Amino acid sequence: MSLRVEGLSIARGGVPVLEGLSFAVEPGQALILRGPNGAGKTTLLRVLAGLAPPLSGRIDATPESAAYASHADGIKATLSVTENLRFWADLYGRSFGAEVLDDFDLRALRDRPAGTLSAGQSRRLGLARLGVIGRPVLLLDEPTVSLDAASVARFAAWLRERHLGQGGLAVIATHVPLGLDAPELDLGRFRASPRSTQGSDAAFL
Amino acid sequence: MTALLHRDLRLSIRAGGGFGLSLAFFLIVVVLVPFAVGPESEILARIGPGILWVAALLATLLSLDRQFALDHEDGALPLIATSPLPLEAVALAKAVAHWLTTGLPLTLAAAPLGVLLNLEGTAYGWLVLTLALGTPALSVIGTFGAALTVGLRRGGLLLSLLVLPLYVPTLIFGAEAARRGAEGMDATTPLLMLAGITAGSLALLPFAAGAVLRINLR
Amino acid sequence: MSIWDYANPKKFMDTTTPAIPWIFGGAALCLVLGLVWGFFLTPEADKFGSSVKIIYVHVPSAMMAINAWVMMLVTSLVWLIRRHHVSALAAKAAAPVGLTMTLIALWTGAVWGQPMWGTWWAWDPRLTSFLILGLFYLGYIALWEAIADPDQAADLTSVLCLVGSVFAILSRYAVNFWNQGLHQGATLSLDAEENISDVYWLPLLVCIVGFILLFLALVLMRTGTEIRVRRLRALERQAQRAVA
Amino acid sequence: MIPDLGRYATEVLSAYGVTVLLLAAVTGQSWRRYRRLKAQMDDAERSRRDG
Repeated sequence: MSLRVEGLSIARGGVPVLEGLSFAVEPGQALILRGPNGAGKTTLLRVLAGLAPPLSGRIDATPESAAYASHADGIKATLSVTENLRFWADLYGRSFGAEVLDDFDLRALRDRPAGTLSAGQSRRLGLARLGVIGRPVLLLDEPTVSLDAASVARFAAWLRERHLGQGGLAVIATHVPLGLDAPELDLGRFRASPRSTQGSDAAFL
Repeated sequence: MTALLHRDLRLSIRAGGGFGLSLAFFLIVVVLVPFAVGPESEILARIGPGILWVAALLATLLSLDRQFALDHEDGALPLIATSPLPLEAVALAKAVAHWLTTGLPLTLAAAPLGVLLNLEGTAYGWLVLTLALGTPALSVIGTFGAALTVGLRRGGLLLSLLVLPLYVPTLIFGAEAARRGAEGMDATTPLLMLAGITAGSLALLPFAAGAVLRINLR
Repeated sequence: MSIWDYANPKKFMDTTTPAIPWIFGGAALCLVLGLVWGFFLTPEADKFGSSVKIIYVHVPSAMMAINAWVMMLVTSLVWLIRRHHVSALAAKAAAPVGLTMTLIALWTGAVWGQPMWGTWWAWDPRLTSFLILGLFYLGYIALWEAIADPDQAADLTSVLCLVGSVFAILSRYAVNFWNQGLHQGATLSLDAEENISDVYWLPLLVCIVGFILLFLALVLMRTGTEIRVRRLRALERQAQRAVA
Repeated sequence: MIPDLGRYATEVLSAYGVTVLLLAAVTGQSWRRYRRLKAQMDDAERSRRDG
């Protein structure tokens, strides 16, 4: 179980954003994506998750191994915290263990309708989904948005012990230091050239 | 797939609007029609099956745009798309959930509402039979339309425009079978065609809807 | 040289641009000849009187309304399978022309029906089918307009065209069946080409050729316009990226 | 000049009239847009070559 990317080029809205991207993430490892807004962090994560096809290049990963977490958590306001998590467990064919509630400090909130949670609390609920579905490859897009310092530390601890420690791996786009011993990848170096001949615009140039 | 179906059903029950809105609309149309066309019971009995079919179709149309819109707004759709469930199955689950919350209640409500339109004895059975056969097709076709317009501003109006011509064959065969049955004529052909459309739509359109969802999520 | 070479936008433009005026010329020639011939120089028919002259505009426009949709279906398939941009843009370009043809067919059909049926609109199977076809064109055009990203729009409209074609055929069958049940076979059919004499047939043929050429010229011209829209957009975005 | 159309004059004339009108409209619209885009394109190509 590892994630390898070779010569990857990706586009956003038909325009190439990244070219010639190669990296590898081994089990137990995390990779932090860096770059200014618009560098292509979200687009890269979406391509790795299989939502969008790459322009060229190869992504080697075990199929059905990745979980994607975007800015939005997909939480249903009228369902309780437990019901929300149980849905994801069922969808992934996993049993729902209550220990996830402790990992993300949700035990006291478990019967509350998700619509009554604060922004930070519902973010914790969104992240708890990752604990429920048990995928070895996590693709996280700004996971710490609207979390306070204690929650960030708690999430980092979960990531380190429960995920990476168990042989999982992660690719994380974040501006907040998570205290992980992880290499960083600056996407600025792979910015696509304006003269790029890839992408759907190129046919008309 | 049952997980998604289960969740959607629970959501529409919690929201309350799911069942209520379509049924209320159905009721309103059926109550208003006699005021508009006059109280003669022969006329009402003759146009009754058609009126109920049109009302059921419009009531179905009314609730289509929320099928994927809610999951799109709160970001659940890309998360569901990256789950082990293929998007084709997602589309089918959504269609089934939609039918259970609109098509099925409409079918059940059609017989009691038929009383208001002075339907004759045999007509009730034909009406319920054709609606039960036809409304699944309306839900699946509508799901395809909803998948096409997911994430578009003013998608609701466009959705109606796209789905309307697709509904024509179902409406024609459904209402025709109900009418012929009610008048004691042979209704085998339209009934078979209706069943064929429903079976074909159920078998093929989830694939089209899945493909379209994949394109929209890019 | 393979036909797919023309799928390159530049090659397509270089080839078609010089041809457009000639096709337009041919179309104008045939249309003027055919319509003048049909309008002034054909005799009245026994049963229909002078209303028979309507076939010179009705039959070609009805044919082109259907052919335009078939062309869109083919180009949509080519786009979905081979990803040639010109193909998708040609489908987009053809839709408004097809809608115009449908409107002409509807109007001339209704006007033809007026003296025959004594009413401006009858739910004649053919007329109804064209009404539904018009709805399909409207939806297709509206979907193109609603989506900002051209590739996404091309994909979605292509799938709609595919699904729509199946349902259009179903509707045609359904409408035939449905109307037959109302009044048994009493409807007058417009295309009785088999038993039409040469006096009517020759000018009609010229009109059909004229409509085909006009459609071809319009689609080529509109495809060229769409290619330029895409090229302008691509150049603009390239300039933006160079600055950023 | 115009042949005697008998009692169907309105129908025949309106059919031809609407046909010519609609064909002219779609042709005119296509042509105007074609010209506009060609001018824009030529402008863009010129500034690209110069700039």
